[in-house]
Amino acid sequence: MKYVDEFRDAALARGIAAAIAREAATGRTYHLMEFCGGHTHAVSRYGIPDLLPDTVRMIHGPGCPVCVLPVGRIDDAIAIARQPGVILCTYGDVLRVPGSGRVSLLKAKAEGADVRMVLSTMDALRIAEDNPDRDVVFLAIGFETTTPPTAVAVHAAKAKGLRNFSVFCNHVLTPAAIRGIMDSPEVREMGTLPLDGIVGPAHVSVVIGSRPYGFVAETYRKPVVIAGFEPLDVLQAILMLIRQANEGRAAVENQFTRAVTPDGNQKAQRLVADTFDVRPSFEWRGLGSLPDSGLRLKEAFAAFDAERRFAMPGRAVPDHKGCECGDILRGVKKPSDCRLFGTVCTPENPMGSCMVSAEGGCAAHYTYGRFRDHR
Amino acid sequence: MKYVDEFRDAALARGIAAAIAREAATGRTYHLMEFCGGHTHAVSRYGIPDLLPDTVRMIHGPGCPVCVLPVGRIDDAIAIARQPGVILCTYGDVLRVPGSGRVSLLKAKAEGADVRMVLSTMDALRIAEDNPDRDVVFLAIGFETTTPPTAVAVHAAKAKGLRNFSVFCNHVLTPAAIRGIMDSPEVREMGTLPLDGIVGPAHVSVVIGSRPYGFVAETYRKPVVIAGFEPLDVLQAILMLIRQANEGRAAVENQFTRAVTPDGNQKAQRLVADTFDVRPSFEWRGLGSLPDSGLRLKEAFAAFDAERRFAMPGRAVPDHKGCECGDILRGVKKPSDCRLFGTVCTPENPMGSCMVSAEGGCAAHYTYGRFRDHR
Amino acid sequence: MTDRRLFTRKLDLARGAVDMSHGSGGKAMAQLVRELFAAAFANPLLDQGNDQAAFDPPAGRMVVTTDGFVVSPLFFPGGDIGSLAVHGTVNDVAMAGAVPLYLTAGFILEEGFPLADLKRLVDSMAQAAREAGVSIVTGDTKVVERGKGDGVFITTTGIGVVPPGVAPSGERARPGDAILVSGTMGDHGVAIMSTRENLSFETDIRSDSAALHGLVAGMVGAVPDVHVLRDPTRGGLATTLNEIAHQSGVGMLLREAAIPLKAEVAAACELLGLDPLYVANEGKLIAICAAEDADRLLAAMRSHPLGAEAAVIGAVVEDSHRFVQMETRFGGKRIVDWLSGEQLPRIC
Amino acid sequence: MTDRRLFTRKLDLARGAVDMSHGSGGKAMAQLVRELFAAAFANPLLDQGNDQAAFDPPAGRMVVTTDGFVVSPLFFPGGDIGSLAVHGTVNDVAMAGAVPLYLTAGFILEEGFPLADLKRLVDSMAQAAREAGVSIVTGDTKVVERGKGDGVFITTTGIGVVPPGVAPSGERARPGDAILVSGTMGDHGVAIMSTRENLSFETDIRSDSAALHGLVAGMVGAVPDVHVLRDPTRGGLATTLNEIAHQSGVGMLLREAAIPLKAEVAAACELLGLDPLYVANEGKLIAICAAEDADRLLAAMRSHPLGAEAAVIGAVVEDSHRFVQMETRFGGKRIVDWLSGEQLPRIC
Amino acid sequence: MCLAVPARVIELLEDDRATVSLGGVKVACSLALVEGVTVGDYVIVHVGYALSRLDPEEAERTLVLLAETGTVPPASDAA
Amino acid sequence: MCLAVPARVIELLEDDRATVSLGGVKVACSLALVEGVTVGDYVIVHVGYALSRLDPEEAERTLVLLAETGTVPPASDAA
Ligand code: SF4
Ligand code: SF4
Ligand SMILES: [Mg+2]
Ligand SMILES: [Mg+2]
Ligand SMILES: [Mg+2]
Ligand SMILES: [Mg+2]
Ligand SMILES: [Mg+2]
Ligand SMILES: [Mg+2]
Ligand SMILES: [Mg+2]
Ligand SMILES: [Mg+2]
Ligand SMILES: [Mg+2]
Ligand SMILES: [Mg+2]
Repeated sequence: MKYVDEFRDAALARGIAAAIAREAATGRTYHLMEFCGGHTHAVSRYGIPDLLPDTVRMIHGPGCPVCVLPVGRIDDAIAIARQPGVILCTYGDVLRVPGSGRVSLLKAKAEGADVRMVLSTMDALRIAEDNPDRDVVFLAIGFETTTPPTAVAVHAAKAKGLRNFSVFCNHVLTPAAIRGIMDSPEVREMGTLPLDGIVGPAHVSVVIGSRPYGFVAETYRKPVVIAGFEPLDVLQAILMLIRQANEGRAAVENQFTRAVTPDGNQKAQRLVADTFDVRPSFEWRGLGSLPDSGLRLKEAFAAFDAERRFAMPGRAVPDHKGCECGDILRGVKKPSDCRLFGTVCTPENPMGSCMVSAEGGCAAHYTYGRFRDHR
Repeated sequence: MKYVDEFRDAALARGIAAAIAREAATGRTYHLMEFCGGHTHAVSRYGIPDLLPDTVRMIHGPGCPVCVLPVGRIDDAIAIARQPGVILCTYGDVLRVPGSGRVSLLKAKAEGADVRMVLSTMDALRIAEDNPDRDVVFLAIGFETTTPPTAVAVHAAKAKGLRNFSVFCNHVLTPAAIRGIMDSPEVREMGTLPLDGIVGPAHVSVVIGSRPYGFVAETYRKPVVIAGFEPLDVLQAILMLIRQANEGRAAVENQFTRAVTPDGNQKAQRLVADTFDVRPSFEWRGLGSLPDSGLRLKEAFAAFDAERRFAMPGRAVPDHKGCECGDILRGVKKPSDCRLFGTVCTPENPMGSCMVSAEGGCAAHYTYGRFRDHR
Repeated sequence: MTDRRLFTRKLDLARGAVDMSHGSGGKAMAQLVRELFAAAFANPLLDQGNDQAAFDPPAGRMVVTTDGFVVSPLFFPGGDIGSLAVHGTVNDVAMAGAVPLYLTAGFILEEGFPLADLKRLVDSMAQAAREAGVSIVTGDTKVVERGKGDGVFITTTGIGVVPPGVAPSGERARPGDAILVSGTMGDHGVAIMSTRENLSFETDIRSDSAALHGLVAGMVGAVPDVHVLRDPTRGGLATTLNEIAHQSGVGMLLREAAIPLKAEVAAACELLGLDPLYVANEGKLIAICAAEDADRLLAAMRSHPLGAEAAVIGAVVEDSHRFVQMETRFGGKRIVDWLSGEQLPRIC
Repeated sequence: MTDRRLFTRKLDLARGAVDMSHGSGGKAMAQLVRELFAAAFANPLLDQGNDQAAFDPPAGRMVVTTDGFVVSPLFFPGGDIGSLAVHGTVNDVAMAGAVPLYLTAGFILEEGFPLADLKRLVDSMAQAAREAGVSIVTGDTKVVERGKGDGVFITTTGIGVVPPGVAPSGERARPGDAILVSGTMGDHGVAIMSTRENLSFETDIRSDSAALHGLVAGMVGAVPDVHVLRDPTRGGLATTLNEIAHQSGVGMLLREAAIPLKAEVAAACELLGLDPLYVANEGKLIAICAAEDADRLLAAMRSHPLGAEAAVIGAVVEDSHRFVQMETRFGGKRIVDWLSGEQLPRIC
Repeated sequence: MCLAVPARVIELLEDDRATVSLGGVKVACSLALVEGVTVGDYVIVHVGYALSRLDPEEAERTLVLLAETGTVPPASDAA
Repeated sequence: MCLAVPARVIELLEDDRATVSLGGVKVACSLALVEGVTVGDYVIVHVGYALSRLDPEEAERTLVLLAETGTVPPASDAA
């Protein structure tokens, strides 16, 4: 696979790892947050921690849209799916997330709701066209990467005059989440939580460009390196962050130049701006309510807005009291610090947001890395 | 089973059989037609021919409503059943009757049509009530016995204001069929076909009474004995017919006095008269078109008439050229005289009306009596 | 070929479709098996045409048999699909005169099926196996999407050993042989029908579902040379006797009056217009033996609780047409033919 | 009990419902089998926890195994449900080191299924059996109403004999043992996925569906004391290794670079976000043997066409946590855990 | 098709319906086509409807007649 | 969730769609979000949509950089 295999080369990895070890040998420690679930996945699946010196510690950030989807929104989706005549379509990742009472969309399906996995918004549209007497609802979730395809579908539905298609919109915004973390007391008051740099989003940045992260460097004085999702990309970004830290710089750098430009995909950005409004605030599981962090359909697309078309509970549902996700997401704690980790809370029975999807910090550690807790 | 077992008593059967043998020992032969499929069934299933002298020969008449339903009407029913949203309900006997191209309602069901067996018109009504968004069509077939329950259902549907219920009416009239046989040249010209008496309908007569058969005795000078469907009933009726024949009488006698009166069930008759009109003519499979022999819903019930609500082919479909049913029904030939019997034509693959249901003459002979052809 | 006589026209393998009759145990199924499966799989063991294949393993004579269970409803008076899946297969082993040893069980579960119901029928299955003295030694579970199954389907396979000198088989019926049944006919089918929504009637009839190998052990102890053993399940007594007549190339003559029948079963059949001889049994067997062995076999059967109502119901006769005939209770004669089409849906 | 470690919470037998994960070959299924079926059926043979039960019959050592096949679509590149139903069960027999002798087959057909398709898959089944040298010696057919099935389900049972001195079993993996696979991983699952309407992608990948007993015969000839043989079907290599690790009470350490993988399979998995170690195989096996036997076993495997790409992929290690770990191609280490939930629907 | 059975009314139900019994088997049936049926009556039941009452006296009379006909010693045969 | 792969455009289809290939596996994807893509281009494909072109020169540059960084002989280790 061109542009994939090259970035997984073990020999190069050893070389970069050696460079990191060399350059990180400064007597200090480096706490680096990979914002994205994609990075978390790469770090865990390729065993990157084994290539890093002990002084470099990776913090698994909140960049997994499935994880941060509040339980109450899952409940809402299930309530929609259970309404007679509805076909609820969504991406596979969402199906297993348990809502209240451990009921997931998959369980609702087993109980008779018509819930279908799609790989693309185009599939959902096709299902709507093929089932004119059914109400097809697309449960839209994801960051800026996944939002433009939803926008395309809404415009296509309008163009086709589809009356049985709507979108339950749960798209969220990356910079707002980063700001939320930066504004948390633990990060702001440097003593409590050292955060020495951020591995910035890969595919989100393909769409929005590198510019939107400027505030992290400018306002919060933290280095950011936008990195691809291949393991060599991550390793190189780590090295770049260590160099910035060593040099006392705080800039937005771009490791993923093969796909990310400063301005991103402006066609996609325009389409998103034409389709969605920013919500005044939106709840992120594990992080709480964040201002200007979520999208909803514009008034012009009200006919396609499932939130306006369907009654749903709309209740907020708290996570398990013992869940430490909030602290884990900010790097204050590690998954293994949570008393529930691996016993009460596992990927089969997630108690908190970080265990919900394979890209969540707790789940990735459980699935790929928990052996390290025992050696 | 009271009023059942008594009428199947083997010792009494031997006694009546002996009486028949005695009284039929006149040197002549007796050709007796049992009109009803119910009698045909009893004759075959209990092995009555073995109890009769060779001089008494039973002719299996056309009294099986399933058998006489024209192939074209089955095609129509299948066409209705295949229309989207339709649930077609009917009695189990009809499901296996092949229409054109050997497609039966059962096959249509296997291919995806929603065809349901019911035991009563009440079940069909309930299905209509339970499926308000579906079109429930009751394929109504049967003689005067089965017609009143259809009438009850139509009135109930009207009273309940059901808009998704209709009846595809194929009810036919017994006396018209008897008249059709009597008017056929073979019977009229006494030389061709001897017909010495008729075992008259059991349950049809429960409804219409014994009076409607008067014309057989008066106009056609044939003895009629209305008989129950138990084997002793049939045996006794045979004896009564032989006695009439021996005495040169032609009267309508009633063996089934425990259930049949001269006037029948007048409540049922009134209900039928209020619900249906007599069609000018109707096609009987095996007998051809017979005047005043079928019913259709009155104008007042047009909303419940599937013939007015659904498009259907309405084509007449001839039977296999080699089929001898017409002659068999009039007693001119026996099933085993047909070249197709038991080879090309079997209950699994009926070619003509008499092989269609277990109560048809050819089917009954095949299923219960064909061993006699080989001894 | 005798098939030309049995099946009027060849199965339309190009344009035909499966319909319910192909699974009803009647002629259509026999044809499907003959023209499709048997033709494709042809081998000496399968060609014997029994419900089980008897084979000589590395050492000792064993039998293996398999049956799928798709009964609806899953729970019925006198049993459930779990106990039925044990009894049905134990009985097919026993019908070789064998002692059943092991069962395997394959489950196909429909998404959304309640675990509580599953547990209930699995417990029932376990109990039936315990009572029958057989072990369920391996199994498999599949789940299909909602709407692609019907709650639970179970396929069981049974393995057993045949005592030396015992070799009942469907082709061993000989003119002069006596035909016996172990008890009343049609109980299972009527019990199932009584629970079906669109037929519902009230009766005390319970399924006769039971494991018959204990009864068989006594029978082959008394008459090792029993010629045929078979359980009249789908298609009932009538169809099973026709299968045997066809396999052995003989006719049969039954006496209706001798066939054990519960009054309520007769009444239920009367009500539905069914013939009890075509109604399924799940705890009864047919035995055919030399006339001189009949009394001994009958006595052995009657001495076992599951054979208390056993009876000699007729005899094998020479008949090139392989007709199963019956002297009716009424005094006449009739054919008792193969089931044609389906009598009623899904009873095992 | 080790179950407490494997399963976080007990199966909710009162209020829970079957879902797709119960049939996916992963942990949920292991739990269902453990807590429901195994608990109810408990007997020494079932308790061994292998895919097949090895038992001592009247004479000689034999194995019997059963598997249901519900794959969708019924026809896929490289095979169909018919050939799969033969290969799958032959392989479960072979995984006991056994020579498969007989198969039984139970069909559950959906009303309306085209006979032509049925013939096609039955022919394919017959051919697969012929090629494998096994006979399908008995069978059963049921038909369910339209909408109560999914075309065709097949349950096959296999019986085989084990050569003396051969006794592979899932609990025999010992620290120090070598872990081998017979070829590339994930071909079957990817071939199935490529045909699914909502995933459809184009690839030349064909299912690896094949009967492995010939390969196994060579292997046990070379190394009679092979400790474990198992075919990584549903749940793939990862889940199967975890099963074995759990059964044997050991850990494992794999080398990702040593695991054979077709480039196209890797690409398809990349595209779908799947891990090929969890993708099903139907013509591959895992073998575990003493380190000193590994070369001989590998040579025996490579000398057979179905083992041409065989490789040693890792070693058994002592580990009270029973972790299956892997040194990634990239140089780090990770756990290769049980499949959690379902990876993708109905692949066997 | 004209199959009908004589069954005993054992309970009157609402909606002009009744439970009837045939040889111990109980089913519901409609009384919409008959009048004045009471518990203990025998009715002829067809496709779920009572078509008429069965007249026990006439049944008795028929049986007597059958018995007389059937048991008249057939002089020639009985010898 | 943000899974995306670099794939080569091998055919342009109607409706602003294309067939792309990843390691020999071909899928259809939408070009609605990109402009001027032609056969031979590499695109980043996410949930069935091309999100952008991949810049081969930048990829090359990154690889060179990686190689340089990774192969600078680490004096202390190489000894
Ligand atoms: S292990 Fe579970 S409960 Fe604990 S922090 Fe992680 S997600 Fe929350
Ligand atoms: S055997 Fe068939 S073709 Fe011949 S007369 Fe009878 S129904 Fe007609
Ligand atoms: Mg069997
Ligand atoms: Mg059986
Ligand atoms: Mg059997
Ligand atoms: Mg299995
Ligand atoms: Mg269902
Ligand atoms: Mg198996
Ligand atoms: Mg298997
Ligand atoms: Mg296996
Ligand atoms: Mg069977
Ligand atoms: Mg289906």
